[in-house]
Amino acid sequence: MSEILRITDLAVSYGHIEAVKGISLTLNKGEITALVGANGAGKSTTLLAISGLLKPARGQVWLDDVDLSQLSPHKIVRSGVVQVAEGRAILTTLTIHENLELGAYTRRDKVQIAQDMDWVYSLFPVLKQRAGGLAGNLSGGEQQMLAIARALMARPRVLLLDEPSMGLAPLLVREIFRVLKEINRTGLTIFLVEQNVRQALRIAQHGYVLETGKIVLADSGENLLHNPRVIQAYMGG
Amino acid sequence: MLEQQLFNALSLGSVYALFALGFTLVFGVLGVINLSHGAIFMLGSYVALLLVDKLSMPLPLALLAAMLVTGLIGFLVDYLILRPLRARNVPHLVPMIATIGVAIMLTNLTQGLFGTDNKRFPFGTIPEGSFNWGHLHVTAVQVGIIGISFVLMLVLLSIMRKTQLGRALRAIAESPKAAYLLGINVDGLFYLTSFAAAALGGAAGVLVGLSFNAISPYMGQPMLLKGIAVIILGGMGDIRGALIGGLFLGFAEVLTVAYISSDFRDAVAFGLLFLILLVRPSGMFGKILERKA
Amino acid sequence: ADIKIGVAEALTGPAGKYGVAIKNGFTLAADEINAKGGVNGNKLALIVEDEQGKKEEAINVFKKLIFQDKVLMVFGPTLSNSAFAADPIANAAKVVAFGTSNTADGITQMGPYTFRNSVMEADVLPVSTRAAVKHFNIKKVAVIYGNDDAFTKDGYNVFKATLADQKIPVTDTEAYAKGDVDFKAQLTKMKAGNPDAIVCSCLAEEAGNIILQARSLGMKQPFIGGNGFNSPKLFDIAKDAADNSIMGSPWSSENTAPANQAFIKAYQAKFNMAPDQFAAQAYDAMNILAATLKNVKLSGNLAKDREAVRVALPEAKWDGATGKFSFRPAPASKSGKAVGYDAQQDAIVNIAQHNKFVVLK
Amino acid sequence: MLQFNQISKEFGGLRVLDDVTFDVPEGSIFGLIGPNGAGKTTVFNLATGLLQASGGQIEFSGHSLGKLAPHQITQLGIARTFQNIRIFKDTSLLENVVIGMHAHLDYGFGGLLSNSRSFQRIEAAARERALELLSWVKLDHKADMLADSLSYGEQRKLEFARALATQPKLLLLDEPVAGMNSAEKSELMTQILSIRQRGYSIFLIEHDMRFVMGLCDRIAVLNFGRIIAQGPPDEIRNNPDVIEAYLGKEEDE
Amino acid sequence: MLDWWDAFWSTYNTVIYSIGVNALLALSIYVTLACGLLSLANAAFMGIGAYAAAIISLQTGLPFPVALAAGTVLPALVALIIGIPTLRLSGVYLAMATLGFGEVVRIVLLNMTITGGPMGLNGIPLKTEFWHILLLLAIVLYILARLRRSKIGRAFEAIKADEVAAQLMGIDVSGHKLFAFVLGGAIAGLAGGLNAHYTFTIGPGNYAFESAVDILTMAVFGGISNLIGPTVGATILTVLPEILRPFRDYRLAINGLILILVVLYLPNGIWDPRRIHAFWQRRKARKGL
Ligand SMILES: Nc1ncnc2c1ncn2[C@@H]1O[C@H](COP(=O)(O)OP(=O)(O)OP(=O)(O)O)[C@@H](O)[C@H]1O
Ligand SMILES: Nc1ncnc2c1ncn2[C@@H]1O[C@H](COP(=O)(O)OP(=O)(O)OP(=O)(O)O)[C@@H](O)[C@H]1O
Ligand SMILES: [Mg+2]
Ligand SMILES: [Mg+2]
Repeated sequence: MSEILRITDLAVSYGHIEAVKGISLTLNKGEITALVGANGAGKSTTLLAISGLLKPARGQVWLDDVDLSQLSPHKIVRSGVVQVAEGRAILTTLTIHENLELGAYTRRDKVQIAQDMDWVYSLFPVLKQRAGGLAGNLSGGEQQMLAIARALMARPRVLLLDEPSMGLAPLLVREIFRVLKEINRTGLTIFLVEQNVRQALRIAQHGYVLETGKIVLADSGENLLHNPRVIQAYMGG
Repeated sequence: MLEQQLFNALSLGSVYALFALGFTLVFGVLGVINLSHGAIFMLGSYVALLLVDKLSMPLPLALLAAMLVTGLIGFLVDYLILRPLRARNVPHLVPMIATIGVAIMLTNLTQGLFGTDNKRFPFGTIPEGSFNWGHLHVTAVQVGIIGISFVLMLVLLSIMRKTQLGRALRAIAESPKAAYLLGINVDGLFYLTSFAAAALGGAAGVLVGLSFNAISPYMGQPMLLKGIAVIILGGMGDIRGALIGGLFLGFAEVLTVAYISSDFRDAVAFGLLFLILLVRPSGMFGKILERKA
Repeated sequence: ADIKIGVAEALTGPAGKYGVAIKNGFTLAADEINAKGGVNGNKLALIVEDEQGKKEEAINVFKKLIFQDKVLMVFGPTLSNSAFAADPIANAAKVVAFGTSNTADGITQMGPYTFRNSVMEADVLPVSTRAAVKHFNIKKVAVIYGNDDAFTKDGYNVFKATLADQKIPVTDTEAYAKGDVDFKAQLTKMKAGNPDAIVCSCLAEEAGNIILQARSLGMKQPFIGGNGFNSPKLFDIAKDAADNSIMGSPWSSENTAPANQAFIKAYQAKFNMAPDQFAAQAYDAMNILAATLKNVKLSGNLAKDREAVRVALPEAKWDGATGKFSFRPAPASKSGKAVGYDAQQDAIVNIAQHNKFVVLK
Repeated sequence: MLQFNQISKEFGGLRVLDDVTFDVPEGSIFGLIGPNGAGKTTVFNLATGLLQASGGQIEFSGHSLGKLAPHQITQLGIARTFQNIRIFKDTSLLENVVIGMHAHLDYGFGGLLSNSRSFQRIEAAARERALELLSWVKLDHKADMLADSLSYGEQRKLEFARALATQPKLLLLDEPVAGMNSAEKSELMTQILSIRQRGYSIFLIEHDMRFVMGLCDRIAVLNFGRIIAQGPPDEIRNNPDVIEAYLGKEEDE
Repeated sequence: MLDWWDAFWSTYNTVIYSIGVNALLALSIYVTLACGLLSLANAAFMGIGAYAAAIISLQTGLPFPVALAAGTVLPALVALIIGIPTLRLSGVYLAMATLGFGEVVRIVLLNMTITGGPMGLNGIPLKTEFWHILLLLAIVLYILARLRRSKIGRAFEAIKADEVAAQLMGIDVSGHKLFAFVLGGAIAGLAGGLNAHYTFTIGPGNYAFESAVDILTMAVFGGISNLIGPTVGATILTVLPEILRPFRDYRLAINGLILILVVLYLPNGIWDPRRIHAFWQRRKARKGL
């Protein structure tokens, strides 16, 4: 497997507090990689740094041969790295349909966009019913669906997901993981931050465990799933 | 008389709308009440005046040049002042205070360079006098202003509603962070907005300078207050609202003069504004997000 | 030694257009006087401060001039409203405050140290109105005035009394506010009453605009204006649309008296623009002061000298750009305290023809 | 103690709740589950006075809530956390919690202005209590930091502590464990149980079935605005309607 | 030395009075800003206070404290009346409604006889003394400081951060907002009463849009996270034009430039406790090394 995204010695600070303390990891092309860790470990911080919304104190993020840490956020999205952020970042004053259209902001292929629109609507039929309504009036879970659907509209090369199953009903959680596996099969690389550790590791080829800003474990998803330390710390024994 | 008053109202309302267009654009996208818009408006008419008067430039060219100059100033204000403030996530009133500083500076500098007295475009810059239309007396500038505000409004409106650019601008307005995540060149669009808004303000200045012969360093001040009224009336950053709010204010003022008393022109206009806000707390077009939690 | 004279005028802000002309008038006069050797060998040293047309600033500037710069007396401030704030300071400090542009009622009643050479509308408007009525055979008029400005509102009150006095019916009275540029609504309403003339208590810039807009509405009536009309600005803006406007004032650019013509020429040469009434009154005021100082023996004791100026000033007589001038005591104040001095001058009635005012015959 | 009586709610024609009736018994842990958009959060919004019902009555310990403003309802003893976290970001953690005690700090205006003994005593006690609450959720070491600097999961815990500070009789929790990992969930479960032991009643919305089933005495299931089932966890788990609409076929979770 | 002081005091006492009065005004808007209300009515309240106090002084023989009290109570009452409908509005909409109210007040003052129309009221006796301003400013500061440290101050903060969450903390949001609005109105009115009695004259133009913006600028410039900020902001912005006098025609441009630079480099205002705290921390750290 060839690698597509490599993080080297990435450190991110909020003022004086260093939240991510020099981590290195790689994402292989076409694979799902999971990042797990306790609250406050620095997972979201890592993702925001990859997307350029936080400027790293040191370290690089390589996409193929491009150092993303030197690019502005919109260029990072243009190069194919798209994130579903924590808290969803839904545009509440725009309609659902407009949110989705903006998902395809970096694309110019009209026909494909229309097809993809049909596709995401078929994944989340509720969104289609409410297409013309304001996104802000959606329920929490519905907004989560919209956020994922919107990211898919960008046809990313690398998809960064920050707790995509948060706030979703069990049926939908399963559905989301099924969809992730499915789109992963089409060759999409996924970097998955999840509290639903078991499910995440089950679909991930690789996983990293983050504790207080440092990577303490890296292994295949399978192995981590059975690692006693992981079970004890993150799967409630 | 009524038809003349209605036309007066339409043309006054268009002036307000024209001023408010750029104002509302900045407000809608950057979320900043740009109190330097009045000064930029004023600067627009000085630039055009200078070009027409000293360099004998034809008016249309001078108008474009004035828009370019004010646009650049708008861009600079954004680049040098508003952008650093955005980056630092400051209390939301702070950018507005910074624009007050800009307004004071521009006004004072203009006054230092051009003096305090009122100026006008040279005679003959535009066709003087009026033509009659039944009982109606209409001047060329009035028609021009009405036409231009409607056209600009329609153009801006279709950009905002129909294009990806417009959606992106509205996205930025709500959440720059979300917009970044969508691959929108947020800074670029902020600059573009500031440029366009200031250019529109400059154009308004030229047209108002042409029609009222009262170009002075302070001409932006009274407009500013009216402009704020218009954009609030129309609803936060709503393009349609700028026009309708402008017309509303124009009609309120003129009809107050015609049927109540010119002593209470502003009182009635602002009193009405007050009442409208009580009934529609987000202006005439403000959308209300009902969801609370 | 130099004689320090304070000048507190609005040099910036919306009132700056008047303040700057006033300052120019002072500078011109002082330069001329100094060039001729000053007053009894002493040069006049002007200390000019900007009071921005704001009352607090006017107070601050007066205090600075009086207590810090220790001037002999103070000219200014520009606006009547500022004078109401600043002149009490001068009276309390026993320093002459000499206004050249304050026309409001009551200014000189504030105390014995207040003087002005600005003519009051009450002295002028009855004369010019009567002349206009006769000249155009006016039966009824409409009135427009600025209602949030002390000067134009005051003028309006005088017009109103004058029109009532002379039994001329008013078809319609309209007001506008500072900063308004569109007067069409008011004019349209006035037009409906079909008046023979329009009485306009306005400043020149607004008046020019009002005239232009009236013409564009097809109104051909002559205008009758107050002091505010007496400015080249009127023609800069309205050109010959202003023809037939009637205005009364002690100063006219067409007054051929040598003193006036010399003033106009010198002013034009020095500042590269035509003077207005504000400049002329300031110019005369400085000369009135200089003439008075000639007869005052300055002791070097500031308090005594300041008092000496107050005592000498009422006797001043001058024939300058604005014609023959003398002071007359202000009307007694209600509270019975001592009062200052107003201007005693005759008005010339002018009519606008071909972009300038000429004397109405 | 909290009763919904034939409640309905519409948003501009969209019927979100329809004839909803249930009763949260005193001293219990009551669960509300259902698919996304079923109307669960709306139930909370009605119970806390943020929304007005289109029809039906809501009662809390014998008081009708219909006409009461949200702050009055809070003072009656209902507190809540939010699905989309709403902490006071520019304020320290400690202050966040002390704000929750607002209604219970009864020093008068005079005491406040004169900085009287009793004022000082009450304020000090409030701070002490706030620290204790923060220590419950293991955030006491960050008491003086700004709430903004907390991670997502930590913010939830802060909200929890703040809600407790209002001294509620009934605590409404909207997806309290969203964004927490299993270890943290278990921890919160123990906390909630211990809180119940102190006499609080709890009404919670959650999508995490292990959490809900493990904790609740009774569960109501909402689907498209209607209650489709109500009962103890075991009954709900095996209710075919609930499986069909919400749970899906049980996997080996 | 004494001479110097005499000259200084007689030249600059009005400036110093203005510092005090402007500090009161900045504090009056601080109160509303503290609970997230952007109200621009304070200039109008100042005007109402000034007119009320001046009319009492001019037309009745009542003593100064009575005039001041009237100048404080009347705007508070007006605030109470207009606050009830208006405070439902949020953000700039509230700003605009209050600005609209201010315009209406100005025009009413302009058209009433008792207020002297556009001439305003003149010959108001000089009654304000330095210690009046100092004492009243100290009292206002004390009251506001006490409020800040109590549940009311915390409630303001909560309302400013999130009204919905504040309600659910048991805070009577509209009650607290109204209280802040009325308190702000009273303080502004008091400032107006004091101001009228040392400037001899008041006019309707003194309390318009520009004054409203000036008041806001002083508060934000100084910093609105605590009470010192507005006071410092008022002081600097009152004194600055005097200091810049030597720049003559361009002094306002420089004034504007300074405003921009301060806002740019100290966006939380001149007096920003967090920055000052961080500064000392860093110094300590450096010394420790
Ligand atoms: N804006 C901020 N300012 C200061 N510190 C912050 C900020 N955001 C996060 N932190 C701190 O950085 C650390 C990492 O936070 P981060 O949000 O990356 O955690 P996380 O792993 O995503 O946690 P969670 O699972 O709760 O979402 C935490 O200790 C948090 O307190
Ligand atoms: N103000 C509103 N206007 C229009 N529709 C609304 C409004 N508020 C809620 N809704 C709709 O009502 C339905 C119920 O919303 P609610 O938030 O109660 O769902 P929920 O059960 O909490 O869902 P989730 O589990 O996703 O949080 C949703 O379809 C939502 O879109
Ligand atoms: Mg996170
Ligand atoms: Mg919900």
